[in-house]
Amino acid sequence: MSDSSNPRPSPPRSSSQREPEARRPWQRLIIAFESPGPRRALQATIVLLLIVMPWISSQYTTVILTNALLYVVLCLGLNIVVGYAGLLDLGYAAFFAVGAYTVGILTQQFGVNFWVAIPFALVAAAIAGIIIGGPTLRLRSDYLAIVTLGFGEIVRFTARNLEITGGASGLSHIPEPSLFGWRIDSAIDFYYVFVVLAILAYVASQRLFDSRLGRAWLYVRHDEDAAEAMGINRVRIKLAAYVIGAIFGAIGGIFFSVNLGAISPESFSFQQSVLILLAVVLGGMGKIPGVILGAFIVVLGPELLREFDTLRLLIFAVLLLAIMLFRPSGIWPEKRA
Amino acid sequence: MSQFRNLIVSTALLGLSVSSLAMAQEPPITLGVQVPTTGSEATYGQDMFNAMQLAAEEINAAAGGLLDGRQIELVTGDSACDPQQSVNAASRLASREVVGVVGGYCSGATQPTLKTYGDANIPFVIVAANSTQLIPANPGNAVMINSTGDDQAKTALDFFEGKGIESLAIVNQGDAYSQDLANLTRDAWTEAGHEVAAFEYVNKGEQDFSALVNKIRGSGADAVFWTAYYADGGLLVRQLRQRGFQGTIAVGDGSNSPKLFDIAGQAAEGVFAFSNPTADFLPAAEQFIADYEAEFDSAPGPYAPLAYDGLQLMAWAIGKAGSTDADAIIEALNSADGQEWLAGPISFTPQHTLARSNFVVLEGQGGRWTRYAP
Amino acid sequence: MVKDARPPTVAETATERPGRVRLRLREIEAFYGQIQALRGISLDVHEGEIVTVLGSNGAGKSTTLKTISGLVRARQGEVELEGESITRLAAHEIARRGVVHVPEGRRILRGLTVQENLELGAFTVKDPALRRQRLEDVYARFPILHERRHQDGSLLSGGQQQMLAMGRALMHGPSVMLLDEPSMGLAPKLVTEIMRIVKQLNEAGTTILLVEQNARLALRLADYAYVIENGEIRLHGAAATLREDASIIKAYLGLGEES
Amino acid sequence: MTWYDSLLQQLVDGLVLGAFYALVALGYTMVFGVIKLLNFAHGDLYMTGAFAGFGGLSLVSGVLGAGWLGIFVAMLLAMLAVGCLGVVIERVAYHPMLGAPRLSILITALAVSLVLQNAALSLTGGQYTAFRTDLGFGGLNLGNLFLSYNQIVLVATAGVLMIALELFVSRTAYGRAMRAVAIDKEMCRMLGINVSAVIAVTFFIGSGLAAAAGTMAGAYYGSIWYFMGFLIGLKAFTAAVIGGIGSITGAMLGGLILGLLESFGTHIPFIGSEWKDVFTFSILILVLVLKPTGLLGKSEVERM
Repeated sequence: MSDSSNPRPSPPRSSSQREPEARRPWQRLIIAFESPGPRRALQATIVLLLIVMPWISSQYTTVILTNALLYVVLCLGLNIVVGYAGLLDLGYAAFFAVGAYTVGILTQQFGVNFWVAIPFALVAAAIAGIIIGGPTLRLRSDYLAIVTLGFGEIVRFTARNLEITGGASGLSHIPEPSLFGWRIDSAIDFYYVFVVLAILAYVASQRLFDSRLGRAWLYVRHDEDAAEAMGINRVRIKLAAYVIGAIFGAIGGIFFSVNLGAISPESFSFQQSVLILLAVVLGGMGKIPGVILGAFIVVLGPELLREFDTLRLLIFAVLLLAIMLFRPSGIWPEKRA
Repeated sequence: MSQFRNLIVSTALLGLSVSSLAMAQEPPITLGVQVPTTGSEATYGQDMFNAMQLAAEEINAAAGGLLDGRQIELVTGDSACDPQQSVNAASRLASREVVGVVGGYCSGATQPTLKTYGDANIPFVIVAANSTQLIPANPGNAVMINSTGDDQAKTALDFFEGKGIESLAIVNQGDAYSQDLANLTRDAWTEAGHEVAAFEYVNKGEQDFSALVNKIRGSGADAVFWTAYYADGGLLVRQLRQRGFQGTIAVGDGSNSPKLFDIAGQAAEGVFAFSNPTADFLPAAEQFIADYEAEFDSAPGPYAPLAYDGLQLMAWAIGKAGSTDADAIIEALNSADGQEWLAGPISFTPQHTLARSNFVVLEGQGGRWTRYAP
Repeated sequence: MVKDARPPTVAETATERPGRVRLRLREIEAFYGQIQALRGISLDVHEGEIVTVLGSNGAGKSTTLKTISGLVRARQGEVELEGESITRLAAHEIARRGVVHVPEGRRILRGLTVQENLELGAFTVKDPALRRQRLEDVYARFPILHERRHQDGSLLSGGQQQMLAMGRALMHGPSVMLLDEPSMGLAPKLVTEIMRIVKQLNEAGTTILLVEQNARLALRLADYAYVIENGEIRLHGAAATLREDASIIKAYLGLGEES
Repeated sequence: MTWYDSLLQQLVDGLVLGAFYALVALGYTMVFGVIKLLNFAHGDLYMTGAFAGFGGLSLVSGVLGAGWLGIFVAMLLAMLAVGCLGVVIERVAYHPMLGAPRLSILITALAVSLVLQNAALSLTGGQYTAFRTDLGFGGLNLGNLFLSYNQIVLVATAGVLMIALELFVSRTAYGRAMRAVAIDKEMCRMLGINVSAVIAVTFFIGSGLAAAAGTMAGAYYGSIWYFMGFLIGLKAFTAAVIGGIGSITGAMLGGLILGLLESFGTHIPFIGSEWKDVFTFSILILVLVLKPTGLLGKSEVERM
């Protein structure tokens, strides 16, 4: 045997590896959150805060928070594709669109009940996941990026060009749903709907992370060939990531469409996909609280900077760049990555 | 530095209650202005805001304000011509408990805000946006003081027929406004028994239209109607003429900007535009133009008169209602009785749209728009 | 394997070495992340010598070379070239001072022709006449490379690739050549051929630091030898002395049987 | 027009469009070659180049006029300025990210793109800027085929730039070093090649080419705005991938193919022009699924 078979460790690079355990206050907070006791307490506090929020703040805050919670759902969904399975996706808004349009068309054009329409939307999203995932899974990451981007654009153009999707104007007058006589139509109603969705998405993400499937994704992400040698069917595993991610996206889209009451192709542009991906990577791929943090940053950031008027997006972009430069693995990275 | 303070303040506001602040003696009447102040349409938004500011200042100065001396105060909500952003802006305005909202430029971005204002029951005067898609989405609290796409399609039909056009090519940009206008024109045109030679889309920001121009030339159309905005319209006009298209070219009211001449250059000579009333062609606007130029050091843009009227109309309705009660103001708005405003008389159809067509036809001559008389 | 705390040092001061010191390592410590790869390596290479570093898999031989050429940063210690410290120079600056590393596996640049690979070796040579001269010299020494000069370098056979790698280093006009496992993966006949070339290069005036797993071969070629184990120098001495000490060979080099 | 003339016209127009795509795609591909990064900010460098060219032209038009001579000088100035900007971006944003997770680098590139776009937005107020030149509308009428002088100059300029690049890369020591760095950085360092400098030069050239395309597009089409880089960035990216990302000839080929596809895509019978981009993207996906490395890309097994 020659020297070349040595496990060749990567050259020492980041100084952070050698850095002793950091003890800055926020890092201590993060460490605290990693242990079960304080985590429970923190979770409870956050849920409580979410519940009382609309009563102590303005409608504007409620609308913005609703938006942030929508992004939490979307980001957790994309996180399954990108963070768990390691598949780059630049067209995630397509799934979001599939969910929104399926419900929009069925309820508004065919008068189907909202709750009946949901399963159709989920199936449609799953099929979209298979269509996008199927032929592309053997591609290299960069190519995967552009293929997903292409699919995303195709979905948007299709929505713009078809009659049934309402063309560029999109669909309006999507009826508000009601649940056991409760008509969901005010901003606060939708806020609570999204609180529930975000919590469900959180729980589902956590469960998936701990599941057999979650471990399989981990193996595939780290070493595809080795994973295959261990009997993991990598194509199936990756497809599962796409399909589950698609369903998360569709759920976001379903409720997005009834919340806004109107949808148009512009809401599902490439920029939308980028924004969602941005949130995931910014927060910390694969790390659920990190991803949630990222979702809040991309939604609240530009809003908080609203006072700067035309400069706000520039400031946001510069801050973003700074975060990536100083914390390249995201603000709250996944340790085992 | 003060911007930084604003940031901190707004951060604090986000977490706390917004409403309990600033309860002075004679509280001002806060009106929301929903226009794009960022994004590609920011020029128009700024122009519209200027005109409204002028109107507010006049009211505040002349009559000492409204309702026994309450001053009008304007708050902007940047729609950025984007649906989601404008909903955020609208709910922000709603949260600040504005008495009414004036504005609305991009139809696509205005449409979803109708629900926001409807839910909050805020009177809304839509000054520029005129897609017919807005009509069914209006819960009743909004009025449109610009003529709608239907009126423009009718103007276009009359114009092209007057020119003896037989075969028309219609090009839009795949957004709500231009697609709506294109569809309406196509329907009106075919209904009148004429032929649509080509019905085409281009992407916003796409610079090269050579393939499209070839197709139009190959289709045998003797006129082209561009239904979208001036920026890409300028490029299309230019490339059509460069490629030797000899027929009539007309553009919709999204392209009636003087900037079309900057972009299209020589090629814009002899191009026709359908336009809402711009200040240059309004007999009553001389004073307005002078005031506007004195205050903002530039000429009023195409939507300035409508924006000015919009704010005046809102103030008039508040005065007529005698209070800031939303229902009373909405009722007052809808009762507008054909009184003469800067841009002409305003009264509304049962659909809350302007009861007359205000479209005029302009022709590009000597690098500027002139009134076209057939 | 014998694991003495204090290894025999019989060979340590056995010989006087000729020439000035060209390259000197002093107490080098190097890490891969948290793992220490080198623990206080000190060695000298004198002008005109072939010095070999021997040791088993993972002992730290290649790391030693990489530390010299700047690919791996020494956390402690100094690398000196002609008495001047090069420890903190960037890899390409070290190469510009004439230290040329011929890495294990040859690392022929795929997609570039044989000639392009050679010309890249002379990247730092500004004088075009000198470049041409060197190219001719290399082609004279390795006619096969001249024959294949327009082929993709990575499509050559293993032996030819090794020649190309050494030729590329010669284009540079090296003051010290660091040779990492030149015999790796080659048929015995080719190994002999390569070793003959190494000897020739040395005789033509190139100072060589040779890392080899084939200790018997290396000792036959070298003037002086160091034995590394676990990132430490266990033993050093004139190659001839080590070659003849059967116990040392058995103990450290695991070459009881012919390899 | 007969179908034959029309076909020929399509071909000519497609080549003009393709020349732009190719110039921009080259930058993508070169940068990808040396640091394996999809530089999402590249389209914005094209936009910046258009504004730099605009500034350059207003600087020199007093002396040289706003004809092609002035435009060429403005273009060179823009190439220089944006080339330097590219180097700065690499130093500030990408260099510190070496060794970071690949997606993070990608997001950094997106962030750079946002910074450039929004900086331009703030400076221009989002308005379209008219790029005024003295270029005429003249051209050659060959039967029904129309070829404007501007198109000819444009394609010739793009051609010269591409040939110059090809010669630089294949014939000079620095070009060889650039290819070598794309293959094996560590080996290059062992050979005394200053890898950082080569990467900087690559960014300089790639950004410079984007600026050249931007200036020419501004002058040819007559208007520029802050968001003009987005669409062409996407298209050029597509072109680079179709050609085989990392391959310089591939980028040129990909650009031309995409230009032709779009030109003909507008004329597919029975399908309206609104489906043109769906058509383009479908071809892209088809190419990638059937031949994942693109037309001229090297097969390379690599996974994330």
